[in-house]
Amino acid sequence: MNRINKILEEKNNILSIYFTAGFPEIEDTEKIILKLSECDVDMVEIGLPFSDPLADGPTIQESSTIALNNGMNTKKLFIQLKNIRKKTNIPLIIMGYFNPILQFGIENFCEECELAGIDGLIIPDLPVDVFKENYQSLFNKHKLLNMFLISPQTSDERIRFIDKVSNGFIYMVSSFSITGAVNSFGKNQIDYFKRINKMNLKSKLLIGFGISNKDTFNDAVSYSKGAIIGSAFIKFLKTNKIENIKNFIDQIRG
Amino acid sequence: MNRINKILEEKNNILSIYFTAGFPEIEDTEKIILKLSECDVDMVEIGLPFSDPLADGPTIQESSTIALNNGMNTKKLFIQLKNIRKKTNIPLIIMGYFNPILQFGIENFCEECELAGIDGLIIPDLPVDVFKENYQSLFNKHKLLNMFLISPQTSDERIRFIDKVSNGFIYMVSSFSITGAVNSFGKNQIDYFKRINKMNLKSKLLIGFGISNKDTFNDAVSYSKGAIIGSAFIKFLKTNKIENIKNFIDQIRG
Amino acid sequence: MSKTYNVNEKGYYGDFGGAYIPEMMYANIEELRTKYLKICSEEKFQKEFNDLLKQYVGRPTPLYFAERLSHTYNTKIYLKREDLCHTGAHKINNTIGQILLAKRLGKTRIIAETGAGQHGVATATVCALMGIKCIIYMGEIDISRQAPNVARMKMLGAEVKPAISGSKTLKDATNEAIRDWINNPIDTHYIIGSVVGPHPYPDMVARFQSIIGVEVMDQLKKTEGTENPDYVIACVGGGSNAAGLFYPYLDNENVKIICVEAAGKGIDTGKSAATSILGKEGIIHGSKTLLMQSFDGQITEPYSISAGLDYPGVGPMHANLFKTKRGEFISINDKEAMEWGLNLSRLEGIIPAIETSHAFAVLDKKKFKKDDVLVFNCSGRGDKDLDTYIDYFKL
Amino acid sequence: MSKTYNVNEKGYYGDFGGAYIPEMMYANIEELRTKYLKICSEEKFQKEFNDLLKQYVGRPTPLYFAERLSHTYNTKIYLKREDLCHTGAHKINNTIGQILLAKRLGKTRIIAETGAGQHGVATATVCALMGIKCIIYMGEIDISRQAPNVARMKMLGAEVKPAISGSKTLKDATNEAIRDWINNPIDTHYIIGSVVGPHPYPDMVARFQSIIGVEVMDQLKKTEGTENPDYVIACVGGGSNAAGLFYPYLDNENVKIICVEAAGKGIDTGKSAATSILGKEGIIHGSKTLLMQSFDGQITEPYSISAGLDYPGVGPMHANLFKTKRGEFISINDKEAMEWGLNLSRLEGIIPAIETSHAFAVLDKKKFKKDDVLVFNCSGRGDKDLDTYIDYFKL
Ligand SMILES: Cc1ncc(COP(=O)(O)O)c(C=O)c1O
Ligand SMILES: Cc1ncc(COP(=O)(O)O)c(C=O)c1O
Repeated sequence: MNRINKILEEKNNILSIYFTAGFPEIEDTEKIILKLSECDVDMVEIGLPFSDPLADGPTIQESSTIALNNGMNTKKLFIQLKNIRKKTNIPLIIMGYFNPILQFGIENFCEECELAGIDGLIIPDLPVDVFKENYQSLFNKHKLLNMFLISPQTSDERIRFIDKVSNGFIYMVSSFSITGAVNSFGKNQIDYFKRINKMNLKSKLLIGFGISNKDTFNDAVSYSKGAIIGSAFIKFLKTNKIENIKNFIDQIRG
Repeated sequence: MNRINKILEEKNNILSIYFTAGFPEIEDTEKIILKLSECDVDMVEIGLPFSDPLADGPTIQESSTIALNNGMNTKKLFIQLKNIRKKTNIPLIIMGYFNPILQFGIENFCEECELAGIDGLIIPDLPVDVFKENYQSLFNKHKLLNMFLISPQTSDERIRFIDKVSNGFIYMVSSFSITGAVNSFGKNQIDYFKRINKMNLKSKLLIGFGISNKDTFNDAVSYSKGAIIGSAFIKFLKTNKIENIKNFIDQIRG
Repeated sequence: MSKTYNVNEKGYYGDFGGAYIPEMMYANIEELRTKYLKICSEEKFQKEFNDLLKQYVGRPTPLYFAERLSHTYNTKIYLKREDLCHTGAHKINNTIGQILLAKRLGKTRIIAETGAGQHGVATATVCALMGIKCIIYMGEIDISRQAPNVARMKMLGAEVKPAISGSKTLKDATNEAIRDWINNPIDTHYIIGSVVGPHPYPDMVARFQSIIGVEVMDQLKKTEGTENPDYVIACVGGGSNAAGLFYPYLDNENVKIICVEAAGKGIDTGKSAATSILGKEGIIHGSKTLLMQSFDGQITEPYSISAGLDYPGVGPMHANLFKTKRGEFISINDKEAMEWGLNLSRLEGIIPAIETSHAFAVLDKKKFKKDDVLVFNCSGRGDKDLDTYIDYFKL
Repeated sequence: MSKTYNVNEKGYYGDFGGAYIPEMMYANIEELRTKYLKICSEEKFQKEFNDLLKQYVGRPTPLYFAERLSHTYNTKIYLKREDLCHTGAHKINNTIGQILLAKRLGKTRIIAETGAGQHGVATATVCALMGIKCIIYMGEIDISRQAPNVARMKMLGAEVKPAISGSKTLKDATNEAIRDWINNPIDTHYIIGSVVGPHPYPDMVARFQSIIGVEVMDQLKKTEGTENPDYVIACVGGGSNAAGLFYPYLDNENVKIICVEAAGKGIDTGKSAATSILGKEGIIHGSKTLLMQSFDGQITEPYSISAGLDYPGVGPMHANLFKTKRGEFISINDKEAMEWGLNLSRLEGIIPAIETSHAFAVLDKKKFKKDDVLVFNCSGRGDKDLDTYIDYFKL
């Protein structure tokens, strides 16, 4: 069974951490993943940096620019990941925009993922319909889960469709907000979490976007299997040493 | 007999000098006229300064601006002129644009001219037709001659008309040139002088515009009764004392 | 013939007009006077003129019903969109006409004066179109406050000569242009930019601009069922955009005429260009008309924030409209005009020239009835004035 | 159905197009996709759209026969005068359409990206016209090189937000606008300014712009006796002015299509925006198309002296025209384009936008026959570019 599905079955209050590969330094990818594995973290999303990350906020965009300037690219990332997979069993997800994947060659990309022990992908600008029609069998062949996003705007009908196509978790975008940390959820968001929960989907839900601290994490996991933290972690990395990542995690799990 | 007509009958090689009243200093009008009378000058044209002297070049425009800034105006000029007339018998012509005269009141203006012993007027922007229809009898009443301009563009027919209306001299504009000194006349100008001479007009001709030195003066008077010097004299006044005006005149008369 | 507010055969509008010019200009003016009507009425001229207005200038310009503005002021407001003309103002209607005339007169060199630069650009444009040499006189102050238009004239290949005398604005540029013409009477045609100057200029320019009013009649007929609005309203610098709009309505007293002048910093401040109120009868640039002048007839330096209204005289047609009370004259100060520049931008998405903004300010000065049909001449667009707007509003 | 170069029911032009968008945009795009054709074909919409194009924008724009240019190049050259549109370029045809659509979708807030500022001004204009809040994203570099347009947007009441990421030009402004939309999916409509972005934008914008080509057919019929020129020629940034002109001719292969791209400092200099030559297939701003990118799919920072062509992608319609060879693609460098800005000014009295200048430079690249009828899209006027022209030519 895929590592992601295993975690989803076994655990509650899942904490998934996003960071951008090659940030702050090109060789930090491994250090960060291994450090996260040592802490109370259940899953890692590795951002494949992109020049035009239009679904992300300024924090992640900035980290992507730095990573690209550091020389990060798809080939290099796979080399790093193959090493990393030898040292940890934590579920690994690559989050990347579609264009770099296309240029790498999508079959190539899936093969490399499999070789590197990647468990799943999040490709924000690859719509579920296109995925289903063109790429699902390829992903299946390489034992890759593909995670889809839903937002408060997503219709029930479409959520059901996504749920059907989905074989990993559904990434529930918390708000009308591109990634970026907030302090607490509002009524609209809570209502939305409740609405989705009532739908009794087969897929597990993880909530992302805007989770930054213990409060928002706890809120999120009370309506889902777990939560994803990105911008807040990137911000942490900007001013803290990798050795101290535990402080960040402890403060969330607290 | 009007002083202008007397000179025109009695003399050849007439030298008429133009200057702007109130330039360089407001009280210079008298000094300049008296000085000119003492020299070998036959007629004086007194410029009534105007803000927008569109038939004049930059030298005269500049002198007009200075005169206006010095406080020169129509009333003040007449006060000066009444004094001056007591001291000299030289023919005096006022050259002024039509608007200041209109504002003074044209009847008033003619009356004042008569009282000040002015012999004639040159009003460049009062066309002969308008003059004949509206003002000729008024001028006659006040014993004022009105001098008209002709240019190389003026048709023979119109020259004959002007000649008929004219009771002083005809001011022959030497060239396609607003006032401003030149060094010698070209073939076109000479041809034009010859053409006009052949017309056998009843009016005497004086040539003006562009006369600056002995050569151009001599050329001019060989085709006419005399010549008018303006810009060159103003330029002289800018850098020379009024007492030395004789030097300027001598250099012309040579 | 009944009373008319149009020109008579002698070149006068009532007491105003005529040709008070130095003899050195006589031949040129006389040539124009005797030929302009004949040339302009030739079928070939008409066709060429109308084709260029259509194909090149973009006529007819729309008569746009301004819904939000009408709603705000509870009356019916139409804008005649001269701002959409090629080069951005009504000025080109006249320069197209005059360049065709100049060609027929065999002229190979064009001169013009300009204030806001719109007429300079319009002249440089038609000269480029015809491949004719072009010299534009422009006051030194205007050169600096209308920089975009100076740049445009240069792009178009015209030479821009600064007028450095007097107030260094439109009046002085006009003096310089006249001097140039006196010096170059044979090969040169002088394209005057407004309904000013000696006869036949005011009538000639008014005729070329009359296309504005003629189109309005046609357009209004379609939307309102009548050719006649209750009011025609325009700003007046020299008066050409106003003359163009008013032309077909001059003798139809059911159509009320409003002329809007620039009060500058205020009528009583000595910094104004409100000729009808501050002016007296006199002669300026060859025409008997109203002009701002000192007690002894020196022409006053006018002031307005808009370079195109910064002129101490007014066309003789307008002087007569004022004297006979056929037209109502309203003066608008800099502040009111600037605010209307912003108002029109925000309400209708149209950034007007500052000249044009003056006209709209009438809406705050006068009460109109709900059913009144108002036609404003939207004489030009504000692109040339952006710096002034931005500075003024600290945008 | 026979082969078509127009969009298919799935939103593709051949291999290009589609909607590669984050789920957060899905609801908005889907709403558009399912409603745009229906809304746009409603009689009331059509009437409102056409009335505004006529009364407000000033359509039809002339199809001007450029006599001196034709004579110089010994071929028949027509200019479709989009430069005469209100706000100075073709961009407003699209914004008028989209604002009417946005109103029908109940949106109360408009966002847009802009490069040259023309689309920003056109958007700010229609928002002012309708009284709707407007936010414009513009690259920081473009803000400084297109200052007059920034000033105009502010006059019109729009908020101009600088995009400070990446190359700080059009691509980054587009990213920012998309982010805004993701954050404000309910009340906001995003008015994209060219035939780029996810389906249905390319088709929607092309349809709104198709008025250009439709008018040309009608106008050419009157002057040449046929609706079909031999060539239709336009510059291509995103491709909207080109799409508008080509639209009715897409499937008529007797009419040859020429797309002119910006070579910047030269194809091989790394400072270029010639997407068809330098680009590879990929995804940009939600569309599968040709785009300039590194070997590993990072989008390249493009370069052109003209802000409106400074985009690393091209619309999917054009990518397909290129791949199928239906269109000929020619790239023109900065110098050639700038010189054509001056050429057109001096030969025809029309100062073109620098974007537009690129199109005309084709005349020096390709020999046309004496009887060939060429229609150039004169997509915009050069007022916004005066500073660049003046600097470049030291005028
Ligand atoms: C847009 C605009 N409106 C009005 C004027 C004033 O001139 P006129 O009164 O001749 O229309 C100008 C002059 O430059 C102008 O540019
Ligand atoms: C005048 C003009 N032409 C062309 C373009 C390029 O855009 P498109 O290729 O969408 O027509 C622009 C863009 O701003 C423009 O302003």
